[in-house]
Amino acid sequence: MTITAKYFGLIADFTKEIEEEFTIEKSDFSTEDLLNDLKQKYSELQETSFVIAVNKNITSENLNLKNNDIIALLPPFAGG
Amino acid sequence: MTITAKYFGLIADFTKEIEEEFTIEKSDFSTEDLLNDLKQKYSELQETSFVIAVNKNITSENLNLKNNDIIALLPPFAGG
Amino acid sequence: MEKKTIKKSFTQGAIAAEFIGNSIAKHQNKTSIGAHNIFLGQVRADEIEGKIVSAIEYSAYEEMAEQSFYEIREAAFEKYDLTCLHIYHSLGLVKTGEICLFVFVSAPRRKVVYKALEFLVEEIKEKVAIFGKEIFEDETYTWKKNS
Amino acid sequence: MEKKTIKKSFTQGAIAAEFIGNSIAKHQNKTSIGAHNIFLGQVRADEIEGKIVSAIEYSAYEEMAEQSFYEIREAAFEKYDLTCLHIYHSLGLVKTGEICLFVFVSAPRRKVVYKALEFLVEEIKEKVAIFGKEIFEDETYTWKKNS
Repeated sequence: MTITAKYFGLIADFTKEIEEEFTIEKSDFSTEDLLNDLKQKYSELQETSFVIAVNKNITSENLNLKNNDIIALLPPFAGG
Repeated sequence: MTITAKYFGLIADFTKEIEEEFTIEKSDFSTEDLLNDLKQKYSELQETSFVIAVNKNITSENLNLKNNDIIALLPPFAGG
Repeated sequence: MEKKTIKKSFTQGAIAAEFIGNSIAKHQNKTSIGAHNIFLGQVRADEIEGKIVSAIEYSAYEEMAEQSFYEIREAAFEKYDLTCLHIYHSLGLVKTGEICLFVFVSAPRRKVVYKALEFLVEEIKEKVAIFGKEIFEDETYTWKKNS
Repeated sequence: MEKKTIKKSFTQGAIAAEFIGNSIAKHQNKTSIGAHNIFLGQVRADEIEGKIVSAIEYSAYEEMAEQSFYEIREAAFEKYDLTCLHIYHSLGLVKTGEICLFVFVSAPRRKVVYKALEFLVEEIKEKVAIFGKEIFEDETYTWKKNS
């Protein structure tokens, strides 16, 4: 399956990308698996506070990902 | 002594004046005395809800009046 | 020597939307402000016993009312950490849809502006000697009471 | 057939005082409205570790944020008896003293507008995926966090 990770604010500063597509060989792959891979790739993520949104819904659960899912990494909000 | 009564809103409607000067012969004359006289003169006052201000301060006490005091009869406020 | 003058709150007729826009613009050089809160009172076309209000004619015990505005303003500065505040109230005729009250508070941080604005508006409604004649389309009228 | 479109809240750059004045003017034909309450967020020239903020550059997860604005707006209509409400938030660069957030609620009676406005502003601060880069005079920056 193919999934997209989106990066915002402070996080996009160190990923140097605002979006990345990943092709996953396994059929069983969760948000936690993705975050573990990303923390390997971007060590700064380990000291960054953020929440994740799967297909625009914020979630704190460990969800199984499907083909075409969009996972956003969102640092603290600062509207207003 | 001379005192001034001021009328506003609904009350000025039936006093037909916005201000009246009264010369009081007695030296001992209170807000309650004034209101009794005014209720005689303007019977509509008996069924009207209002507060009074003596020299721009709202009071619910029976105050002795002095020369040049200004007593305002104020119907319910409707600002805003 | 400067003499402290009491800022006037009454203004003749309706308060124009453009005046409000200009007041906001004037605050843009105060860069310690983080939050503004504005209350506007607008004259409603209420139906009262089958007749529609077309305007309110405001009158006041002006000298006393300006004193009350002053005291309310001072009390608000005492209670809340505000950068500035402004109060404008109409006298004379204000048609339905037009604005008769404009209260404007500004502060470094937002939490305080909500409370300060509500305090000011409620105090004005309760304590300022203003009277309103609700004028109907047929030119009859009734005296407004605040609820 | 009309398609229901989600009203957009984001606007490019600062929100002009004149735009706010015009929004107020547009409500003057709605004669059932008795009270408006407006919140404005203004960019502060904060000092952070000895450096002065000169602007905030806003970015957002736009598709998600517009959906959040929509949900917050619907929740406010559900909770409070409002005639209308409007939310505008800046994207891109907003200099100190300029306005980045404009929330506008209107209702027949005043009691409800205070609560509705505070609800909206607090929800926006907490739930909308907006990010702010505080840019200093020397062009370095830090990421803003809401408190």
